Amino acid sequence: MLQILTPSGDLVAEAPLDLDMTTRLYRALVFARAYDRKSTALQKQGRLATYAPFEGQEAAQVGSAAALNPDDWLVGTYRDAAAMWMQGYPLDLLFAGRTGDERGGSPPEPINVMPPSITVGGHMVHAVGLAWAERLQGSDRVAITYFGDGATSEGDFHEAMNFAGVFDVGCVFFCQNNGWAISMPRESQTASETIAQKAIAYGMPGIQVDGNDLFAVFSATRDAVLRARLGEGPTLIEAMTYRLGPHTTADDPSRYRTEDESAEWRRKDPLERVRIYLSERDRWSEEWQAEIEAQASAEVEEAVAAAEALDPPGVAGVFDAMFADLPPILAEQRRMAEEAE
Amino acid sequence: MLQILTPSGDLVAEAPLDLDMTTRLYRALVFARAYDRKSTALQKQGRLATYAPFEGQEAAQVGSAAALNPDDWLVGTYRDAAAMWMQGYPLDLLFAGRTGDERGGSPPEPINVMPPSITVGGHMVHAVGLAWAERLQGSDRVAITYFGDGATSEGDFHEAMNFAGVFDVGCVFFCQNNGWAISMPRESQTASETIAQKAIAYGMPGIQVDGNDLFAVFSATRDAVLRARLGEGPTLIEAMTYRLGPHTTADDPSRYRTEDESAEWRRKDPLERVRIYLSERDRWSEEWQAEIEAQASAEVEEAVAAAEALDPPGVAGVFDAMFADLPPILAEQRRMAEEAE
Amino acid sequence: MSVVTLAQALNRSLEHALAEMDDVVVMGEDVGRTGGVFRITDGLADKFGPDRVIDTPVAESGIAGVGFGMAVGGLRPVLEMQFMGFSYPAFDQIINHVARIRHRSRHRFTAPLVIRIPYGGGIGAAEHHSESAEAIYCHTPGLKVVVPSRPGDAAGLLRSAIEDPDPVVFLEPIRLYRSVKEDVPDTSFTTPIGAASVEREGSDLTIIAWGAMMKEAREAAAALVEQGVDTEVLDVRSLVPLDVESLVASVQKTGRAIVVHEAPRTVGFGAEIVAQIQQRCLYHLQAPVERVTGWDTIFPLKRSEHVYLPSVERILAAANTVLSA
Amino acid sequence: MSVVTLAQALNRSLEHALAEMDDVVVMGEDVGRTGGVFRITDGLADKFGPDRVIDTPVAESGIAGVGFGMAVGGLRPVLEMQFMGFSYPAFDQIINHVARIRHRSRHRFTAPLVIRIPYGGGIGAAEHHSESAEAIYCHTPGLKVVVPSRPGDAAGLLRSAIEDPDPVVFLEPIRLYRSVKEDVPDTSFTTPIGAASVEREGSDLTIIAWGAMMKEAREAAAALVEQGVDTEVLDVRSLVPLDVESLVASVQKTGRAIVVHEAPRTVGFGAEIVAQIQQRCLYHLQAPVERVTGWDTIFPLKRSEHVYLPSVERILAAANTVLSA
Ligand SMILES: Cc1ncc(C[n+]2csc(CCOP(=O)(O)OP(=O)(O)O)c2C)c(N)n1
Ligand SMILES: Cc1ncc(C[n+]2csc(CCOP(=O)(O)OP(=O)(O)O)c2C)c(N)n1
Ligand SMILES: [Mg+2]
Ligand SMILES: [Mg+2]
Repeated sequence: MLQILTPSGDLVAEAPLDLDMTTRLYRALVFARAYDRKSTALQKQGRLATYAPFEGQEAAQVGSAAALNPDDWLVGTYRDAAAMWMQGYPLDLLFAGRTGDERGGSPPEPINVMPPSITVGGHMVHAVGLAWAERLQGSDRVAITYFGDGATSEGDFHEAMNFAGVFDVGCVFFCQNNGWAISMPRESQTASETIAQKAIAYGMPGIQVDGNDLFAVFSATRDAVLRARLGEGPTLIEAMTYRLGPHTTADDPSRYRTEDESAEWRRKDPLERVRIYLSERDRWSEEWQAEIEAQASAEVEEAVAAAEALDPPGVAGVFDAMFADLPPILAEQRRMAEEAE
Repeated sequence: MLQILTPSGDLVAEAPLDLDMTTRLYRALVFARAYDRKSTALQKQGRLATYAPFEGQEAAQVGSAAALNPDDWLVGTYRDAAAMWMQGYPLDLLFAGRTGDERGGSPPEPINVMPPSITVGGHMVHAVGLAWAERLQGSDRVAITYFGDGATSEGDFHEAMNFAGVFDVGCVFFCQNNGWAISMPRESQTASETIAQKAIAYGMPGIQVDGNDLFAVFSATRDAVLRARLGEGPTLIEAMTYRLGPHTTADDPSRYRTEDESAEWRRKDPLERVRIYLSERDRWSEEWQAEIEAQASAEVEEAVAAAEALDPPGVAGVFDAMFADLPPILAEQRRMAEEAE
Repeated sequence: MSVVTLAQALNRSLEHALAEMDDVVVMGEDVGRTGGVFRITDGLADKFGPDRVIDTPVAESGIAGVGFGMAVGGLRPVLEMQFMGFSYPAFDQIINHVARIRHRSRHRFTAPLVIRIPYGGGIGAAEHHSESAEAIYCHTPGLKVVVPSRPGDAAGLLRSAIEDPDPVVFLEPIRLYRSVKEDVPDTSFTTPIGAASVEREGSDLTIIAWGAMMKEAREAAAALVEQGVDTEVLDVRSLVPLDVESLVASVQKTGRAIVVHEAPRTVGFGAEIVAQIQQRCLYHLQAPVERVTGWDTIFPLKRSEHVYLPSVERILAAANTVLSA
Repeated sequence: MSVVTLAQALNRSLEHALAEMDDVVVMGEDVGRTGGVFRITDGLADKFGPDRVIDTPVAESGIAGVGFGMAVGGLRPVLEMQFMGFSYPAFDQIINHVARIRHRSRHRFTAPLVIRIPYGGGIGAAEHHSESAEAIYCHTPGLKVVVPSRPGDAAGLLRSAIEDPDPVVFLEPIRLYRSVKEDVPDTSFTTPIGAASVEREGSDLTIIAWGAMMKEAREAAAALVEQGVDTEVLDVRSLVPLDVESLVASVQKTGRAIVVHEAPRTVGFGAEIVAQIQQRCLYHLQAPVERVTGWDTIFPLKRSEHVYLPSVERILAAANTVLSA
């Protein structure tokens, strides 16, 4: 397992990022956590639909997305808001989606981030197609796709990996192995010793990294992205991490796992080790922490307000994006819906 | 790659079968070839629907099926008639299926052979369920499933292997890698170096064997079946073989492969090496060969005649096995069909 | 007897089946440790152990296909798909194998399994969590498709489905899981598959529905009765086999009908019901049968659900159309 | 103009699209080296190379899902499923992603792709090779579904499907690939999606069909005309969007209709057509619309196909029923 920065903030290999960049990404980690906690709080107030928290997985998402070009494709899941946001997906749209508004699925051009996949497993093939389409059109844009340990059991994971291997597609498969798929522990999900080793079945490299280590995640992803961009093919990355919270706000993890387990992973917090690292290099202070937390909080509040200020989507929201042009039967149904309003 | 008997009939390891058994299996190989050639001939005469010949793959099928108990489950494909027949599937029913009669799918009890799978990939999960059901019911029956190199690309292959690995199911996955999936060569089917190595993705052993070597196939399958029967879990076997004929009688292999390639594989004929082996041990003669060929031919003819003598299935054939009891709407439709006859 | 919700009725019915039938196993994602995302299998793993109540990897095709193998191998698996929108990866197994093995093997091999699928909207859920694709299963020869709308029917139909020698797709209206209660026997019992239930007799108009839409159907009927329209309410319960006789008897009596469903309109199961009625009762019809359905659109997210879902008002408007024709 | 079969017309239409539209790629199992199992893509790989005509692993979900990604990424993939019975593993990708991305992203991302699916029976094939599951695709909001029955329509509709900004399921009646011929322009052209074609005008009876069943429909109509029944024949061509106007106009004129399809009856697309007609023309109907369809059974193997498939005789019997009502 690749590790560069230990839980206690010690470097065990060369840092892949300079201090400025590390500072920026630390800020992003803090930001991500603020977003995540706020979302859970809003859900409790009934202002968001069911929410899938990613606390504990911030470094996996921020570190990997940091390795992308701004116009690379990102195809993630319901739990990947931090990565999506890193790649430019507007915060207010992330919230809008969670209020139950389809407009949340529509990032502005030229942001190449797909709306989050709600089905488990089905979206990885999309990333393969996107990366391939770029190559066929002469571009060197790559695609990264995020998925969980559970998703590797779906047939579509296999088909995505196999296509990518056969056609040497510039796609990075980024698995956040957070130990659980709802109530199913990783050991019961597959008898494979690691998820990384599944790569061998598709003739592509696979690597396991400490997913709570910003540097290891960044480093492995940067290498994989480079391979992809140079036309050398896909890579599977398994980031070992942990979902500290429930599967979603509707889940009760005490039904299937112990407090001890979570407590142990708390000690491997992905933010804390970067904080120590920066602090030891005089790039961190309590005031600064308070400042960036306040900024994060303000930005998040603003985004929530923007999402909540959206007009009700109404009849248009149901009908007007079904096709480029509404066919007659749908137009007729639209009129009926208008009448029923 | 496990090999015991070379193409020139030399033993390179200890023979796993005694001479009597080898003689019996040689006979089965001859029989299988007779069946296969007869089927192609009958198809040309319009007496059978499209046929998928297995010439070249006889040892893979006969050698593996020989390692089963008579009541073990066998779940194969359209190209696995020899294995099915070995496991007790009546010849006339194999033919009946190919004349386009559903009664061909109904082997008598207690034969535990499923009708051949026509969809590629979908049947391997069935074998997993069968083996598992046996274990849950306290039996030590195992299941073997046959599939091609092409089938390994389907999502269901992955799900079958993964379930088997997780639940340690007593299932043997027997891949006949015959080099081609219709017009798709093995190298383009997956970037995995071997198919056997895919086993590592599921935490199960994988082994590559010379699929044209009766002894190697038997030996590897016997070991895998034993593991399965002892509750030690599944195994993936990749039998390297070759389809000497077309994909089906409707296919024209000259569109996608060279004569040279087939000619090379002709030299690795699975029957010839056993013939030499037996001959060198005084267990083979031209007369005997003629005799068993004649017997095979007679039995095959008889089976064809039996299949062709079946009454037309008529309206009953369409309706009467839809459910245990015909629901009213179907009963009504049945009457309408009777009237239209 | 005790008063239970539809969810509790299902849980008890599963418990009875596991206790009384050795060959029953329950299998699906999260059905064990955590009792299923809707807690329908709550407590069963503790009582019957991991060989009878099986938590699987996230792989719906595998669940259906492995469950199929188990059924052929002598068990009676009760499979859970977590939501209808996640049952599509299993579609190939269901249509190509589960529904066909009896026919393919002329009764030699059979698949006596149940596929439980929570379905329907009105719960403000994420995409894929709210759909009603019953028509797809109904159009698949070889399957039975049942939908309870009351706790008693839920328990009884589930037991019938489990005992059925053929595969049954068992649809569970999510919105009703905890919102309807009734007195249900404490021991196991069956409710026959293939019989509709006339919930209220009436002579002016027939409202035909199933699943979660029974709530709107009942409310609309109550409002109509109040307006002096003697409304008959029919809970189809079994889509396949369909109880055509009850449908026909009702419409021949009333001469006017409305069919209500959540699924999109085009080739929804309402189309079949209309086709059956027009075939068998054309000369009794005083007005075209009205379909009050979801639109031919993607099931929307929370903020737009009300635009999509058939409402009591839409049913009443349709009643008005039908009655004034 | 030249006289070509339906298969040749499709091949030429694909060739024109590949030559004239840079963003078109053709992808599927065996579509390259060997030109597809039906030779519909014959010669294209040689002309356009492996980046435009792509042979894939045996993985339908992958084909649909990767093709979907390509479409979102700026291409116009034309995907081939080898037979309809093998399209089910792709069903999740088609229903959950292909059909939904425009809605999910409010037009930001779209999937302008075509899924070509050879379908239908009458060819004495193995299981899964003969079915007609058009209703399933028609019930999926967000898809268009078209079915040509003539070479000219095949070429023109395929080009329209390729140019369409939304996903189109393009059904190809296997039985007609080589059995119908007609004069077709040598250059590319489009046939609008969403318009039925009135093949023969008549005033006594409307026969409605699509795909391979047009053959039986035409033959039955010819026999009826001979018997003095002035029969109108309507080739639906586009199931979604459906040309309701043409259907209604015809039935309002004739007052009698038969709809013919190969698919099983229950919730087949015929049910939708009946539902549309009874809704809009109830008072014009002189008799119930008859459905002449496949039975609610598995599509049989060769020896029993004739029991299952709607025949000219069955259509004539239905005509008799409708006319004598
Ligand atoms: C096709 C499909 N099946 C089932 C579900 C229900 N479901 C939602 S999340 C989840 C577990 C996924 O686990 P994993 O892939 O490890 O991701 P994580 O939630 O841990 O991030 C399941 C089963 C789904 N969304 N889609
Ligand atoms: C799900 C599915 N997709 C496609 C097909 C069409 N098809 C029949 S055989 C075949 C190739 C299979 O190759 P392989 O698995 O190597 O087996 P082989 O034919 O070589 O024995 C294909 C694509 C099918 N039968 N089922
Ligand atoms: Mg996980
Ligand atoms: Mg092969």
